Amino acid sequence: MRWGERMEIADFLLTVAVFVLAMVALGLVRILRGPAAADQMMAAQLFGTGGIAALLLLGVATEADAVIDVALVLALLAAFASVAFVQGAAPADEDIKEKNHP
Amino acid sequence: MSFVLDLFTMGAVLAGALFFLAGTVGLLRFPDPLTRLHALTKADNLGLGLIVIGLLPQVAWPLGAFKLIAIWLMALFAATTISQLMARAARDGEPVR
Amino acid sequence: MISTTTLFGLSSAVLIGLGLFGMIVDPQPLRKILAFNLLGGGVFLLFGVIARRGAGAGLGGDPVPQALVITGLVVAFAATALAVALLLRLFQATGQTALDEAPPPAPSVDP
Amino acid sequence: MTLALAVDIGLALLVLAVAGWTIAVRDTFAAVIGFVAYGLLLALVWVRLAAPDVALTEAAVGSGLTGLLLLSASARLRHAKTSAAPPGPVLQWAAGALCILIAAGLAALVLLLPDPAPTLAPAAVAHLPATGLGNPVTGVLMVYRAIDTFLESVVLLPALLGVWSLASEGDWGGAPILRHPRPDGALTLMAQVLPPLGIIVGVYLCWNSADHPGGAFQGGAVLAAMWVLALLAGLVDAPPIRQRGLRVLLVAGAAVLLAVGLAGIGLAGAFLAYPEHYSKPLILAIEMALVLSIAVALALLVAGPPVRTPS
Repeated sequence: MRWGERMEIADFLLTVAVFVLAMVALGLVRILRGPAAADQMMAAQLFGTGGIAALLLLGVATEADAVIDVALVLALLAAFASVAFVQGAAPADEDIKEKNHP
Repeated sequence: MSFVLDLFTMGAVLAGALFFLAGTVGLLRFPDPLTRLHALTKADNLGLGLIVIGLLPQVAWPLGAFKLIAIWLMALFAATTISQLMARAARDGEPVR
Repeated sequence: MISTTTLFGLSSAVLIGLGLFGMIVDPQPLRKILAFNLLGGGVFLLFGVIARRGAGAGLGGDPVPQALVITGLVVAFAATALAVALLLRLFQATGQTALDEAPPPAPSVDP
Repeated sequence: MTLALAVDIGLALLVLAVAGWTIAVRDTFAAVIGFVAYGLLLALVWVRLAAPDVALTEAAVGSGLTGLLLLSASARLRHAKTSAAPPGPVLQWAAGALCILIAAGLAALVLLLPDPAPTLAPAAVAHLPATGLGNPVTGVLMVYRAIDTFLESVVLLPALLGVWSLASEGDWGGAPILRHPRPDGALTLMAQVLPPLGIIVGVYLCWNSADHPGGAFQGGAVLAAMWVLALLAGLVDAPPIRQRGLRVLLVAGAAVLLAVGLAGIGLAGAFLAYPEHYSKPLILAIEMALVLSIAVALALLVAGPPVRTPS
């Protein structure tokens, strides 16, 4: 009885994981169309959050506790690439100025 | 008891999934970068939050639950900051590409 | 019915092909570095598939290829960092990023 | 288990779509964003392949650090002239045919893999109790193939020397600059709040690696990312590369590993053999030294050559 219930909830969580992945895939469409670099980065952020959510769902569904650690690292570093994006969006010429006039 | 908890999980996770749906729809349909940013950050962070809340009864207590909440807080914090930075970048004009 | 390992194994073959194509065809060095990393991801994935097929003795996969991939990822990062630094220096020195063209005539003469 | 298979098929399609887009898209900046997403998806695939240790490495190194490196490089090269023309159609078709051929060959290889797959898993498990470890991947990295780990911790140093050697002549011995051109409140806040958490996670990944997924590489990558974040926000300055303490820190991991390895010749009869009953504390000591060296080396690899003239 307990076992059957466990399977049910696991199946449910896997289904939601597929759904979230599908949403992420739709975000891909925005990357493909996105006129602005900011749009592409937003889609990448959706990838990050959706990836973490799918990972947690998969991990709990398959009772793989280590997955939570992976999600922890992803959450920590998802912000990281976005910082680089904002750095990219700013004019890079100032680096060179700083170099020439220390 | 566990049946009630499972029901709670299903409800919260389903609600979270709906927020992901809303976020993606907003990302696809809204007209300009700032509104899309609004849709994305509101929705996907609430979505992740609800999924995390839903999963809480299913993981080992207390370390697993603690980590789950930490994941959500970190994602929330990072997304908040990044939205600020991205919105500023979007306002100040797009990078020349 | 296709199995998980076969599925990801076939994916890794496609990824390797894609990465190689990008490395050969794209003229920009940064894109070549990118394609190289994409190819690397495919190769590592193939290792992962082989590791997963070797599941046994209570393990989800053979730990030896998995450990190899971990070291490989870090080495790939180091190589990428070196390549990027070389490319940025080339750009700084010559103002362009092309590899195979003659350097611009005037600035190449050292005072 | 068809539902799990549906997850895998969806994941595989997504990875292939993102990879194809990364190669095909015209804009380099967009391609790099695609690559970051690709790394993230690969981390999910590694979880599906029951390799959480690799998933951690992929998330931290493959997607995080490499993504940052390539994104900032593409931003700096945005104004570069793309003078080189793509190869002509004949060459493109030839390259395409070659790549399809190679992919098809690999696919055939995958389909023809021997069915009782050869595996070292039983051997790895059989000797694990003697090492005092519970995580077989750590066992492989630190015991069975410790020589590989040693060589790898060494190989980071020539790469770093290569990056440093690209400095202009006057800048040698100076410090790299990684500061954001326009640091502002939001970035500063993030660089103040995230690193304390990240340091906990990094140390946890390393300290816990004896029995759980993680290790010096994953922990080091997370620590490196946190340092780079603080550098980007301008909260701290990168140290000048001539600084002695920095160089000691860089070689500490390899040095400790080498010292323990040499001691093993006398105490346990072989290079890199651990004396019985002491293996676990020794491995932890090595990992603690390694995690610091790896963190510093990875962060400095991201920071690039020194550009500030030594004062």
